[in-house]
Amino acid sequence: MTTPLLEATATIPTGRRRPLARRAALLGLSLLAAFAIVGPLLLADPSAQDLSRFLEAPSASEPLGRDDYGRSVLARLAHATRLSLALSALCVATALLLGTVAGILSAWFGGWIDAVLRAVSEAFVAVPALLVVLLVSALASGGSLWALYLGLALAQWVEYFRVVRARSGLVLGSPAVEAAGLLELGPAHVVRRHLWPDLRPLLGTLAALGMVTSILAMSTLGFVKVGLQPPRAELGLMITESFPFYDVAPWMSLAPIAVLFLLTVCFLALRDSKERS
Amino acid sequence: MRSPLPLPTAVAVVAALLTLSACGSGSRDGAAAEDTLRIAGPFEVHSLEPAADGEVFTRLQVSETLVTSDIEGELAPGLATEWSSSADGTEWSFELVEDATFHDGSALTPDAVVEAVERAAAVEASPLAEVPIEQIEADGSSVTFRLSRPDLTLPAVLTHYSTAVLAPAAYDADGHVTEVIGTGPYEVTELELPASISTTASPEWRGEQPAVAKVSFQAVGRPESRALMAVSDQADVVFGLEPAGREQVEGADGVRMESSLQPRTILMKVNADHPILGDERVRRALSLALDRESMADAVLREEELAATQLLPPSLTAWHPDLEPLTQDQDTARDLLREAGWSEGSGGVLERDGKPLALTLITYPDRPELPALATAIQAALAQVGVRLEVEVTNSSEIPAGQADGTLELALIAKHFALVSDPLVDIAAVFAPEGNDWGVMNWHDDRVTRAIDALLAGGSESAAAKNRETIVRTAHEELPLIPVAWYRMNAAVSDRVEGFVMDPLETTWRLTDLQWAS
Amino acid sequence: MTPRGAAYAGVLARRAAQGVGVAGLVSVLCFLIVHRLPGDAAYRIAAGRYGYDLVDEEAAASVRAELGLDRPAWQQLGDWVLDLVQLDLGRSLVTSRPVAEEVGYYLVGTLQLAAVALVLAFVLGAGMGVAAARRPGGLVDRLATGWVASVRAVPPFLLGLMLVVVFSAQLGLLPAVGHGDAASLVLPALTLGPGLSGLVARITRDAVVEVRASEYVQFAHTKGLAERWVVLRHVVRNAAVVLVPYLGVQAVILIEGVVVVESLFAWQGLGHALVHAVFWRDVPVLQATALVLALLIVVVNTAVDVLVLWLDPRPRRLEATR
Amino acid sequence: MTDPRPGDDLVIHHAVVQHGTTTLADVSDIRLEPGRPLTIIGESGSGKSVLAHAVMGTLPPELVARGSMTIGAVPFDLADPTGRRHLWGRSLALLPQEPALALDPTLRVRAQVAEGVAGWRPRHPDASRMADERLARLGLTEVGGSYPHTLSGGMAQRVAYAAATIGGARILVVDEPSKGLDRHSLDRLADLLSAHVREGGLLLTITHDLELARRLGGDVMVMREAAVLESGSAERVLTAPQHAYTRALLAAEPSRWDFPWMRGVAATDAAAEPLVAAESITKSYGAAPLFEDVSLQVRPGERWALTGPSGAGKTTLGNALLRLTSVDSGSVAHSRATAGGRLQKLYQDPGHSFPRRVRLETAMGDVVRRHGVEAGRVGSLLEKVGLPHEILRRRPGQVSGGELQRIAIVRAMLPRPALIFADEATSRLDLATQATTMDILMTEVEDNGCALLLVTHDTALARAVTHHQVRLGSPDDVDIRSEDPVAVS
Repeated sequence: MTTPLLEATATIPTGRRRPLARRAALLGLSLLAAFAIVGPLLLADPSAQDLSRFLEAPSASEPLGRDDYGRSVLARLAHATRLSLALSALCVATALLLGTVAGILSAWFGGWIDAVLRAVSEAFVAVPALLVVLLVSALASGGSLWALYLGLALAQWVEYFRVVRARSGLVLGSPAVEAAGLLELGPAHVVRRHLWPDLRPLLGTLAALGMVTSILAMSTLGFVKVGLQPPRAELGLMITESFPFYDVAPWMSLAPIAVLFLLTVCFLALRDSKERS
Repeated sequence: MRSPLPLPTAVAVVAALLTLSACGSGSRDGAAAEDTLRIAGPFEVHSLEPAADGEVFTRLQVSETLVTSDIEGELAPGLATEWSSSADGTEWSFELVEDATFHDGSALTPDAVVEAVERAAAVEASPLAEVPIEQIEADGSSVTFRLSRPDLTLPAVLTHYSTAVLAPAAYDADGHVTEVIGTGPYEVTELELPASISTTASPEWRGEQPAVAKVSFQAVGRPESRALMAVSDQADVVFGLEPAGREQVEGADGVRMESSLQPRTILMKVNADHPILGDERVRRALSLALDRESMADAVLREEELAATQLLPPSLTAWHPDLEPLTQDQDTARDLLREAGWSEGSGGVLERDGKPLALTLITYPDRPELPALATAIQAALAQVGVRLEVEVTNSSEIPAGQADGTLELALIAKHFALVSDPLVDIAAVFAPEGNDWGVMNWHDDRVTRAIDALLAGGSESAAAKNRETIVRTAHEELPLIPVAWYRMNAAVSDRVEGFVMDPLETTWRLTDLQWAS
Repeated sequence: MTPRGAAYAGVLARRAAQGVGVAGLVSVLCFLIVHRLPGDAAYRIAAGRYGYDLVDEEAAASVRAELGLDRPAWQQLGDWVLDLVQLDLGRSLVTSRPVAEEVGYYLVGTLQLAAVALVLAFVLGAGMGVAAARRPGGLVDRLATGWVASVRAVPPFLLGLMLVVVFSAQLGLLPAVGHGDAASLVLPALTLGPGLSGLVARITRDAVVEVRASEYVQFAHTKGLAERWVVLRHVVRNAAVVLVPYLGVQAVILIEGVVVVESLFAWQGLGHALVHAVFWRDVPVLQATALVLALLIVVVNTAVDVLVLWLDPRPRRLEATR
Repeated sequence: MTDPRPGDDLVIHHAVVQHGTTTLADVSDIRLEPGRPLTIIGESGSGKSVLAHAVMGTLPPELVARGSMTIGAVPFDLADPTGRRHLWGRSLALLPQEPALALDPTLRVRAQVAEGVAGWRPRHPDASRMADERLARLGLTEVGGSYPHTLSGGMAQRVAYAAATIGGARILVVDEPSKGLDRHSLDRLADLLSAHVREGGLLLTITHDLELARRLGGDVMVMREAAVLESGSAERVLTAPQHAYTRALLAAEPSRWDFPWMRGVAATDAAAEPLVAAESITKSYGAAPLFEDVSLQVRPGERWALTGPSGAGKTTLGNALLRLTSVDSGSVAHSRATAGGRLQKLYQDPGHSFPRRVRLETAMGDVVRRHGVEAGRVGSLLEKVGLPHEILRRRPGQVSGGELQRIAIVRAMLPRPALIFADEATSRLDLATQATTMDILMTEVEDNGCALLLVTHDTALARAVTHHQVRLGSPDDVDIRSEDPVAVS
C-alpha cells in the first residue's frame, strides 16, 4: 500500500535487511579471491603435465586429483579463478567507466552530444553482443586476452550508459539540482553531492551483476572455444574439457562447476543485499 | 479489451507442445529401430559439389568413382571394370561397367563420365588437377585420358571422391550441383544441409539390393555429444570418438568399438629454413624431447600408436626396419647445447640473448591435435623450449607456408588420399615444398627416388627407393612424426558385418546386416 | 490521424530508421572487420570449400581469382551494397549456394528454438512470479527468489550438459543432439527456458506486487468488481505493460544465447552460421547473418514498442526498451 | 447474510486500528444517518483515513482492526475484512483520494465506470449504456471514450464518483477528496456529495479542508492522535469550537490569519528597476498553449501570487520568470540586483530540493562556502525558524516535510535573495504547519526586504500573503490585478 494512509506508519521500518546473506557473500568472495591470489603462488605450474598420471583420483597431495593430462586440477582451478575474477573485474571496470562518463556527458550536455552517444549506443544495442565478441576475438587471434577483454567490455558498456544516462537525466532534472543552480554552487557540487551519491549504489548493483555476466560469458566463450587457447586454465574451458570424463573422473568437472557457481551466487547475493538495503 | 492469453491456457499449450515432442521422439525412434541405419560423424556437409564435400556421398555409397579401392587398399573396379595404359603411359583407357544407371533412371554414358571428370580436373583442390591431362574422350563404352607426360598414378587418383560421376541432370546451368544423382546402391531421399542426409536403397542399382535399406547420416560437431549418441542408442554407427568417448563406449552395453589403423600420421611440419629450426640438431632435439608413448597413451589411449617412424606399419611397403624414435631428454639437451643454446631465464634456453621460443599452429578439426599440441608443449618445456600453441583455422598452415611465417605445425597427414601412397608421398616431399608436406627442405636422394618410383620399374628397385625416402626423412626430420592414427567407430550390436576401410573410400554399408 | 495513430506511426518510423541505420552500420562494420581479420581469406574459403586438410596454395589462388578477392576492398563492399539494395544477398563464398536460402534456413532454426524457449520461460517465469506475488515475503516468494538466483548463476551450457547427462545419457529419454524433429527441440528449449524464466519471474513478481497494491486495483475492488475480473482486466494488463519490454529484452538475449545451445545440441541456427562464417571468412554469409540478427533485434523492439503502446495509452518519451 | 436495506443507519460501536503496538485510531459510537453527512476533519496522522478504511474493510494487511459496526440490523466484525466485500459497490462505496491514481491508466473511462455496475461481467448487455448515462448526468458526455490521463483533476474526480456510485451504494465513504483540486472543482464535488445525501444516501467524508466541511454541513468530528476530540453539528464546531485544538485549526485557515507582516502596506516603488521583467511571453505544451502574451514586472519588495487550477501553467510561468524554463516567444530580463544567486526558489516538496543521499549539513556547507556566509548565520537562522542545529546531521528523508521546508527557507536566505519564488511551498502541509511555515518565510521576506513570487491554487492563501495576483485559467484568460491588502481585509 503506497497511499498516504500509512503516513503514520512510515517511520516504522518494514523491509527486512539481509546482513547475513551479505556477510556470507562477502566471506565467500574473499575466500575465492584469496584462493585466486595465493593459490597460483603456492601451487604447481597449472600446465605442467605428468602424462603417466592422467585422471588420477584425489589424494592428500592432490586434493582435487589430476586431469586427463595429469595436470593438477587444484592448480588449474586457482589459475582459472584468478583469470575469471581479474578479467571480469577489468571488463566491468572498463565498461563502467566508459558507460558512466558517456552517460553523464549525454545527460548533462544533451543536444548533439546526446544525439551522437545515443545513436552509437542504439547501434551497439542492435548489434548482437555475441557478434561483437566473436569478431573482436577473431580480430586478435592467437588467444590473446586482450581480445576477450575488449570484446566483453564493448559488449557491456551500453548497459551502464543507458542506466547512467537515464538516472543522471532524472537527477539533473530534479529540483535539487535546479536549486543548486539557483544557489550557483557549480558543477563540482552537482557531481559530488547529487550525481555520484545517487549513481554509486546503482553502479554497485550493476557492477555485481556485470561480474556475473562477465564470468558467465567468459566460461561460455570457453565452451564454444572462442577466445582462449590451451593450456590456459579457464573455468568454462575446464568444465568443457572435463565433461567427457564426467563418469570416470567426476572431480574434474565438479571443481570448476562449484567455483563458477559459488562466484556467481556470491555476486548475486551481494547485488540482492545492495538492492534491498 | 481482449485480455491476453490466460495463464492456464498458456500452461496447457506448452504442456501439449512438450508432450507432442515426446511422442514425436517415440515414433521416430520406433521407425528408426526397424530399418534405418543411423550414422553420426563429425564433419558437416556444406556443399553438394563432389570436389568439396563429395566424400560423404561416396562413403554413403550414393556416388561412385571410376576406380575404387578394396579393404586392403588395392585398386578395385568401380564404374570402370578394367583399365589399361599405352606403353609410354600417356594414354589411359577405362572400360565402363555395363547397365549402370543413375538414380534418375538415365543410363551412365561415357559422355557423362567425361563431363564429371573434367569438372573435377578443373578444381585445384582435386588431386586430378595435378595430373597432366591433355584431353579426355568418350569412346564407345570407354573413356580415354590423354596425358602430356606419363603418369602411373592416374587410376589411383581416380579413386578420389572429387572424381565421382554424377548424372548430367545433377548440374544447373551454371554448373553447380543441385542434386546428388549418382550411380551407387543408395539414393538420397532427404537432404538438409549441413547436418543431415537420408538415403534409401536405389531400385536402379545394378547389383544386389543391400540388406540395410535405409540410412541416415547426421553431422554432430561436438565429440562428447557423439559419444553420448553412441552409448544411448541414438546412432548405430558413430565416427570420430575422442578417447574419453571411446572409454564410455567400451563401458556401455549394446555397442562396441571398431577400429583400423589408418595410413595417417600426426606429425610436426617444420620450416627447415627457419633460423632455429634450420639446424638439424634442433629438430632432432625436439623429436627426442617427446615421450611419444605417454602422449599416445594419455591422449589417444593407445600406447602402440606412438610413431616410431614416419609411416605406420599398415603401409608395409613403406615401413622399413629403422631405429625407432624414442625419448631421450639428456641427448636432446646436449644437442641443443651443441647448437649454441644455453641456460636462460625461466628455464627457457637462450642464444645471443634470444629465447628458444617457437610457435606451433594446429587446428581443431581433429580433436586429438590440440590435445597433442598441449602435450608437446609440456614436453618441450622440459628441455627448455618455449612453445606457443595457436589453435586456428587449418588454412593458416598453407597460408603460413606461402608467406614463410610458419614455424611448426601439428597436422594429421593422410598418406593415401588416393589408394596408392606414392601419390601423396611424392607430393609431400616435393623439392619445392608442399602445403601439407615439407617446407623449405629437399634432398636430392629423395627426389631421385621419387622420380624413379613414378616412372615405374622393378619391385626390388622400388623397395630400395621407398626405403631411401623414409630413411632420409627419418634422419633429417623435415617432418617430426608424433603418432599414428587409428580410425575408430562405435558400432551398435544391432549391426553385423561392419568393416572399417582404412582409406575411408566408402563405409561399405552394402556389407552390413541387421543382427538377428 | 488520431494521436494514437500518430504514436504508432512515430514508433514505426523511428524503428524503421533505426533498422536502416543499423543495417548499414552492421554491414560496413562486418565487412571492415573481416577484411582486417588475420589470415588470408582465400585460404580460409578454400579450406571451407574443399576440406580442412585439402587446401593448398593453388586452391587458394583459384578461389581468389574466382571471387575477385584481390580487388580493392571498397569495390567488394560496393558490390555487396548494390546487391543488397536489390535485395540480393549474393552467394556463399564457401558453398556457392544463395545466401538468402542458407541464412533463411538457419533463421528458421533459431526462431523455432527461441520461440519455444521463450514460451517456456514466460510460462515458468510468469507463473512463478504470480505465485510469489500472492504473498510477498512468503515461502513461495522466497523459493522463487532462490530459483531466480540459481538460474542466473548457472551458464546455459552447464545446464545443457547436465540435462544431457540426465535425460539423454542416463535415462535415454530424449535425443542428445539433432535438428528438425520435435523431440530434439526439448532439451535445447529446456536449457534456455529456465535460465530466462528467472528474470521473467522477478519482473512479474515485482510488477504484480506493485499493480496489486495500486489504487486503481484497490478501487476496482471497492467498486464491487469480482476478483477474477480485477485480475484479468487490471492486474494482467498493467503488469504486462511492465513485463512486455522485459520480454523483448529476453527475446534479444535469447537470440544471442542460442549459439551456445546450438553448438551443444548440434542445432542448426544463426549462431552456428555466424561462427562458421567468421571461421571461414564467408563474408556474404557473415554479413547477411549479422544483418538478420540485428534486424531481428530491431523487429523485436518494434513489436515491444507497438505492444506497449497498445497496452498503455499514456504518452511517454519513447526510450528504446533495451 | 442479509444485506442492509435503504434507510438503515451505519453505527460504529467501537473501532480500534493498530500497527504493531501503535494505536492509529480508537473511537466509539459514531452514527451515520441518511440525509445527514458526517465529516471527519483533522491533520494527517490523526487516524481519520485509517478509520474510513476500517469501515470499508480495505486496511492494508499490516494494520489490524478490532471492533464492530452495524448497518441497520446487520452486525459486522471490523477484524474480518472479507465480511464486507459483498457490500462493496452495492451498499458500501469508497471514493478514493487522488482519482488520477484510482483510475486504471490503460482502460477507457467508460469501461471503468461500467465495471461498477452490479454483477458486471465481460459483454454485460447494459453496463456500457448505464455508464454513458451516468457520465452524462455528471456533465461528462464526451469523455466516455477517453483515457484517464487526458482528464483534468476535477473531471477524474467526477469519473471516479460515477464509477463508485453506479453500483447503487447508499453508503459513500469519501477519502480526502480535496487533494490536488482547486476550489472550483471542489465546489462541484461538494454539490455532487450533497445531492447524494439529499437522495437519502449516507455520507462519510474524511478531509482536512475546513471549507469543504462547511459546505457539506451535517455533523463534524475532529480527530487528533487516534482519538475524537470533539464532535457536533458542522455549524457549531466550525464556528464555536470548544476544544483548543479545533480553535487552533480554524485559526490556521489563511482567511483568518493575522500576522505582523500582513499589516504593512505594500511597499512598492514604481520607479524602482524591476528585478524581473517579462515581455509578452508565450509557452505551449505540445499543441496546447499554457499561457500567451503575458507581460509582468516584479519590483523589489513586491509580493506577487500566481493562482489558478492545477495544470493551468502557473509553475511554468514562475519558472519562466526565473528563466528556469525556456519560453516560446517573448523575453524575460533580470536586473543586476538578482545576480549571484539572489533569485531563490522554494519547492512544493522540499525533500526533492536537497541532495537525497547527502547529510543536510554537507549540502548547507557547500552553500555557506560558495556565498561566504558569515559564521553563525546558519545557526541563528535555524534558531529563528525554531529548529535545533543537530537536525542538520540528518539526511533529507529523515526530516519531516514541515521541518525540511523551514530548512529550505534557511538555505534560500543564505545568499540574501532579492526575490523568492515559493512554488506551492506549503500545499502539502497541514493547515497549522502551513501557517507556521508561511509566517517564518514571510518574516524573513519582510526582514530582508525581499520580493516574493507565490504560486498556489489556494486563492485565500494568495490573498492573505500577496498584493498582486495573476490568475491563470484558460490560456486566453490571464487576469492580472493588484489589490490593496488593507482594502481586502
